[in-house]
Amino acid sequence: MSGSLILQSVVLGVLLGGLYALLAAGLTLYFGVMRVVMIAHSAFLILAAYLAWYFTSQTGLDPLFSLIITVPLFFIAGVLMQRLLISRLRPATLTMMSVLLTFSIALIIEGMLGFVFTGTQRRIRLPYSGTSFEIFGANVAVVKLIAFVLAAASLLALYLIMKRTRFGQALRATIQHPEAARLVGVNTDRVAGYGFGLGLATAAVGGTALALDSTIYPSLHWHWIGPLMAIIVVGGLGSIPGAAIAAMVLGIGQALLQLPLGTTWAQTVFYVALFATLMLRPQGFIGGRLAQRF
Amino acid sequence: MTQTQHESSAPVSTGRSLETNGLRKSYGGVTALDGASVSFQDGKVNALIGPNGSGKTTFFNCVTGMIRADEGTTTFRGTDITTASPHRIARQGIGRSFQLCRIFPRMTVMENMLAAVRPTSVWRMIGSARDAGDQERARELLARVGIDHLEHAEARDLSYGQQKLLELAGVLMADPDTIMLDEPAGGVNPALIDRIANLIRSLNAEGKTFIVVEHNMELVMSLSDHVVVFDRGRPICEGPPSLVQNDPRVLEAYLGI
Amino acid sequence: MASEQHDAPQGRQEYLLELDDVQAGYGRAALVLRGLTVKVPPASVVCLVGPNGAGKSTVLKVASGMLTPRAGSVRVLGQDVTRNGPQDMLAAGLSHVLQGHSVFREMTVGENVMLGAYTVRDKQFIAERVDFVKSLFPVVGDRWDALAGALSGGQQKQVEFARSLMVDPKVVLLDEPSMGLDPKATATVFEQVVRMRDAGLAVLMVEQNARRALETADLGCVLDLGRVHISGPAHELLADPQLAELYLGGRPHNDSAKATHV
Amino acid sequence: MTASRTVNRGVKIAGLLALLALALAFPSLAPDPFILSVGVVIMSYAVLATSWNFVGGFTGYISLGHAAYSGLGGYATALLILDAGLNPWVAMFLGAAVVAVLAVPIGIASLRVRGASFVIVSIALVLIMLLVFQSWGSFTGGSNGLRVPRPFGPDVLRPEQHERFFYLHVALLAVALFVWWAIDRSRFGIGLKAIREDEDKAEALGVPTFSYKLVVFVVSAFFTALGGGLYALWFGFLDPIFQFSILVGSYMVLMSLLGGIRSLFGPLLGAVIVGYALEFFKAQYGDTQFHLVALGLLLALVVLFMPDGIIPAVGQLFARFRPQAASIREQTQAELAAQRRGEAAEAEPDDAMAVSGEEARR
Amino acid sequence: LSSGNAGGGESDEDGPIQIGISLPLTGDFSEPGKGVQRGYEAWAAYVNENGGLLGRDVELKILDDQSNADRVASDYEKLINQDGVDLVFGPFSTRLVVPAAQVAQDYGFLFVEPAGAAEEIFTQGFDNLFYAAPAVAQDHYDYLADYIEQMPEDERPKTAAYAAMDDPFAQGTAYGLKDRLEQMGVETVVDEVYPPNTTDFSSIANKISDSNADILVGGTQYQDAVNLIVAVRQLGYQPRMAAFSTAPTNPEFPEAIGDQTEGIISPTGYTPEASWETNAEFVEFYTEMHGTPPNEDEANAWTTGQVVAAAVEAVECADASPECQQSLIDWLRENEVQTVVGPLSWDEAGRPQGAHLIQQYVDGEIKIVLPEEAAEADFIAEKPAW
Ligand SMILES: Nc1ncnc2c1ncn2[C@@H]1O[C@H](COP(=O)(O)OP(=O)(O)OP(=O)(O)O)[C@@H](O)[C@H]1O
Ligand SMILES: Nc1ncnc2c1ncn2[C@@H]1O[C@H](COP(=O)(O)OP(=O)(O)OP(=O)(O)O)[C@@H](O)[C@H]1O
Ligand SMILES: CC(C)C[C@H](N)C(=O)O
Ligand SMILES: [Mg+2]
Ligand SMILES: [Mg+2]
Repeated sequence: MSGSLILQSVVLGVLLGGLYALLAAGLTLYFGVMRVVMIAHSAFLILAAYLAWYFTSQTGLDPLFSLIITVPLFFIAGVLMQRLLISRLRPATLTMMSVLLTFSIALIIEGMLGFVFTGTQRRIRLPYSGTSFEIFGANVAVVKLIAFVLAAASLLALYLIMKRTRFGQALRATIQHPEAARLVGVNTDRVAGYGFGLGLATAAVGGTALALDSTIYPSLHWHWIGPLMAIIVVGGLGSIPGAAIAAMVLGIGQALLQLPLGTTWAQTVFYVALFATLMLRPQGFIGGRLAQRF
Repeated sequence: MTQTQHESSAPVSTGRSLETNGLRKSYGGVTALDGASVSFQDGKVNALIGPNGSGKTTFFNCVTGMIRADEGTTTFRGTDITTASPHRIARQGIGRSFQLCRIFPRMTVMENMLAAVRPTSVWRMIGSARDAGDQERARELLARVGIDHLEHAEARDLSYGQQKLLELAGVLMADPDTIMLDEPAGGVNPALIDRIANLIRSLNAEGKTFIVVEHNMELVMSLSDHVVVFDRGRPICEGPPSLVQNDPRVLEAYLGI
Repeated sequence: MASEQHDAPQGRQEYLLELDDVQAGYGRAALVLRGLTVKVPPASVVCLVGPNGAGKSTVLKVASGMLTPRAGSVRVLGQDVTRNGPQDMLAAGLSHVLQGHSVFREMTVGENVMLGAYTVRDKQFIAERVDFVKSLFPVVGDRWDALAGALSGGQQKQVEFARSLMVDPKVVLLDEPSMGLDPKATATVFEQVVRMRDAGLAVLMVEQNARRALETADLGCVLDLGRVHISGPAHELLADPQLAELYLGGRPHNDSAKATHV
Repeated sequence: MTASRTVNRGVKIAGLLALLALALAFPSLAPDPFILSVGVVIMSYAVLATSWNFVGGFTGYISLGHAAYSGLGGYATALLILDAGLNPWVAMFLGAAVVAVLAVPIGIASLRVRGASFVIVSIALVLIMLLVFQSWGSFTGGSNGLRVPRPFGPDVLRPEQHERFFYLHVALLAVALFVWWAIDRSRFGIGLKAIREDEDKAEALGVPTFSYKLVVFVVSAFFTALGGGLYALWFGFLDPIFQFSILVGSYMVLMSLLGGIRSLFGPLLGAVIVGYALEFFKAQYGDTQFHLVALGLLLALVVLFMPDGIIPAVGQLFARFRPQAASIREQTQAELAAQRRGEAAEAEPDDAMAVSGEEARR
Repeated sequence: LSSGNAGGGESDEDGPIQIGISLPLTGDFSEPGKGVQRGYEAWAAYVNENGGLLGRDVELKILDDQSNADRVASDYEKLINQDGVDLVFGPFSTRLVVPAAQVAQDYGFLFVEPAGAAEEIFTQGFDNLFYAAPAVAQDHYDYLADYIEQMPEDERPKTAAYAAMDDPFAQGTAYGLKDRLEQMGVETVVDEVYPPNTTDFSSIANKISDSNADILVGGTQYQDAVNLIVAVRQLGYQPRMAAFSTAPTNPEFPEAIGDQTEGIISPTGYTPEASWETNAEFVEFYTEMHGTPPNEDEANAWTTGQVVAAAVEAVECADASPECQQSLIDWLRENEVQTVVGPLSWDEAGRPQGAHLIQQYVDGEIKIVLPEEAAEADFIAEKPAW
């Protein structure tokens, strides 16, 4: 197993990890902060990817431009989803019911995609899809790099919003004790709505990033949800940095393990990590403190 | 109503019942328990008082196995229960209530009571829960705390005080012989507090041991035979109420006089 | 002996908080409040006492808009807020400290206290208040960066109360503020209640520590079965032996251990 | 009240018999073998959902990954027949037993966490199984899938097969339902429900929560595996992608939830509705993916408007006509005091308040 | 649910002959699946324009199984029982053919299929199955292997990289070639298997490009080939030969890959240029219908139609009755059928006895290059950079 091979794998791992990180961050938002298990997250991811693909195949413009539409669109969708659907669930059973509600949304999205775009696998054709450049011996595909940068940027933005702004505080308060939050003057409905919108916006970005360099088909989201879920547990539910780091580590780990184990077995790294976490440190390895209470 | 159901239905021997030795528990910087060594007498009503954050609840949690102490040992009737799991300890005959009152919200009051009944054999375990005898006892206890009229109400619909009373009744339903109560009178109407006090007295007369955390001095002083005062995670003085309430350390640390 | 209800406060100066012939209940269940009137004049403390489940907390929930009454009206500073949601109440000048535990468990004590001033923009003012509550409740300062959920029961109550002191409203609703507090902290809380009154606020307080509360309050109001059973000057209620037996527990004995002597 | 109770019981028994009769009559009512095969599928769903409900209904632990156990059951059965040359039926039970054994460590690992974390773990479990069974081709047949030999000889024609398997499924379902019912009314059951409500509190009351959870978890896995094995024998072909799919696991949840996870027959009812709906949607929108949309909408509606499921919802409808148990004691303190003086000073149960007759939770 | 005319196989003698088919119109195999659909529909149209079968029109009833093995079985269950079709044709791809054939077998139906090429098909003991294409999977590359074999030692590729979908057919083709190459001493440097639905090929590509193998062999269906090619290009890997099964024969392939297709090799059972008697009509008719000439999948479908039609005309029955179906099966066992992919005959397991051709993209066109006698263009031994 040559050094260049390993180096190349690490690079690939990092690029992949970036995307994982962004998506996991979105999940963490609903999940750690709002106690909502958002099964539909990766479905929205695929939806965004399809929109990017459709945008490009219609206009012939670069898929990145589709962000201008999808991001606000998804934000609004998120707000509506929270206000019209999630908010109707009983706090007591929120976690469990949200699983099912979002699962049904995932189904609807998958079905709609199949209905509108058929089950055919799609892939955006980019002039630069095959091009790459070399950094000390490792090839970095342009598309993958773009995806990575997108992810990193939005991840940072998300983190700042949650930690540094009054909004972030109000959001967390709202989740932890809605009544009390209202009594200190927080408009809990709006805040929760925005929070959800934010999470969904990450899916929009992620979807576009994904579409740049991957084939998409309606049922693809099932392949994403598992690893993402594993990541946020390992990262410690609720901790955005935790999720990001876990995503990186696991992404690289997967890429490296693929060398000796092959693609399929390598995927198990996520689940091995997941179970290891639960056994050794249920509150998560990096961030997170209260996993068990979810 | 004395169908003792827990394993150790040992004849209530007066003498050391519950004993802790140098219990220590710290969370990061905070030391919740700082080498607490306390021993409680069987068949007595013991009170545990102390300022907020002095470690009373943590003490309860360590003794009942809800959290594991960093150091120290707990023995109950001579057997070491330091590392035993909560349900084992409960089955030894230690029952407890929680300060932030905890009940089964989506079960009816009656079901809350029945859930506390402890099957002693596999047979009883797969036997019907709606056992007439158990229900009788449940109603009796509910009546004693004055919420028997809510038997069919869902527990989450009860008012805060009612929930506290339900929890108390539930603890008694399990029929433990050492009963640890974390602020039983908190949020309970004074008129009812008197009834609870009477309840505790009569149960004590039946031979039950009580360890009560309470901030209501009136109650503590009128009820307890033995008072332990906690401060900063360790007992600072103990003795009969009359003595304790005039102890300068207590006045200073607790009553803030 | 249930006297009719409109005798709550004396005098005709207008009230800061008025609940007028309110009927309320939860969901489709039976009425909890059956036509109940409570009025709180400025610079006064009205204390609600009554058995568990009488509807005391419900009264406060209605007052702060957490529960919309089925009939009757709620007025704060004279303006009708019957249909307001709780988040608008603070603006209307009313703050409510919930019964039981309502800290934001997974946020730090600091964040909790700061959220108390969520609606306040004035940095200067906030800073002052923070120092003030720290001085009242040492634990707030000592554990500023600790998770509120990790605090002891009483400490949490202290944080909650501190949080409510971060704004200054005109009307304050306190639901059993002394529950779970040690005598020291209890004293502090009641001192604050007095301070608020002296500052001209209207305080509506629910207390099971009834004697102590009535001693602090100007007006008392005994609730039973969701109705005002009797109301009047606090000291009169305290004196009434029958009330004492039914609602205040035991005979009013005065042994020195009573938490009321501090 | 006792009268209404006996009436209730009467209604229950009558309903039960009607249900049984319908089940037994179905094969002869089915117009053609295809309908019959659909019937088999629905019964299989019913078995799986009911088995799922051992964990979901009692402990409130929502497993989206129960397909893992049905899949394992199927594969275990097939492999025991193919590699160990066992008799199909022996293989089925042995396979289920094996799965139950496997469920112990899995349970120990996954029951350590609650709520959402557990959901995630359960999802992970299926995906792991999928990976393993896809890649371990030499043993499991990999992505090519595995053909399961027929338990009945070639002389038994396919329609005949369908009929037999329909009855087999009904029988298995009956057993599962009985066990669920037995647990539900038992002290064990109420202990489990206590766990569902507040695990720590239950623990403090002396409920050995972990072993309780584990036991019911294993029971659930066992029945699910039996269901999977039986289905495998009937269907005759195992494809990992569809044996270990989150979708199947979610169907179990959807069905149970739709019917009502706190009710004995909830999952069955849910299975019939969803199973029928699935076929109906396929028939309607076959070539499009639209059946997914329809299914999703159905699920969403249930979650939003019938979170407790159909059976409780209907129950509440009836409950409206019954007298409401008031939550406030209709006595002032004064009256109470009077009454108390009336009683003997020491606590006799004051039957004045003790209300006779309980509403069964279902 | 009980929609559709319930109740068993019988159908009136003079009405149209109903033919039941389930195809993967969505999911993994949707692209080739649609190809097969086009082929079937073209065939039906053609037959009906030319007087039908036994004087009766044919009517196709096509269901979508979403590339789902469970669905495909219940589809045929439905077609046979509820829709009471008279005949059934096979679905696309080995993975779906196996469960489908089982159902047909249980109801005693003849099962001619266009796309079950893998050995697995023929080892299941089906006695009603016939694969309507020239050769089984592992023989697809025979001509390519022969060609390499007769290359001078030093010009032969030294090292080979294999990547195959975990799919019986895909692996069948790749490993068929692998065996031959290893016999002639071509070293296997990479041998990867990936599950269906894999979308991230970067790590496989990484290994391949690191090995810098002379020849790249992809056991592919469709999309996986596209992804694999993009992935290796991203890593700047340039093999001397690159061969992929099925994918390159799809019309979408050149669009997806763009102008990097030059030199890509693929086995095929069919070429529009083939001189078999019925082929010309087929190509003409199909091109008329769709504007483009047919590809392998369309051809296999058409062939399936031809095979069944031949049997039906011969034994003069086309209904669901076991007798009729059995006689159809028996006839096919005995006889050879002239089809657009050449004369077909089968062994007792249903294996066709022919061989596949080798195609290659030459000047952006996919052309037959091997064997010489059928070649439309010269084989490019040194693939230009992609
Ligand atoms: N999980 C925890 N993490 C960090 N600190 C904790 C935790 N639990 C308790 N503490 C700290 O340990 C100390 C003791 O807490 P404990 O609940 O035992 O006090 P207490 O005596 O019950 O007070 P109170 O009378 O208010 O109930 C407190 O300072 C509390 O902040
Ligand atoms: N969410 C609810 N749903 C239904 N009924 C409720 C709800 N909350 C309270 N109740 C009922 O309303 C009545 C009054 O409740 P409330 O909380 O106002 O009593 P309270 O006077 O505050 O008692 P406590 O002193 O115990 O707090 C009680 O009988 C209770 O059962
Ligand atoms: C040549 C191809 C049509 C064969 C088909 N792809 C199969 O899986 O067998
Ligand atoms: Mg405490
Ligand atoms: Mg209250």
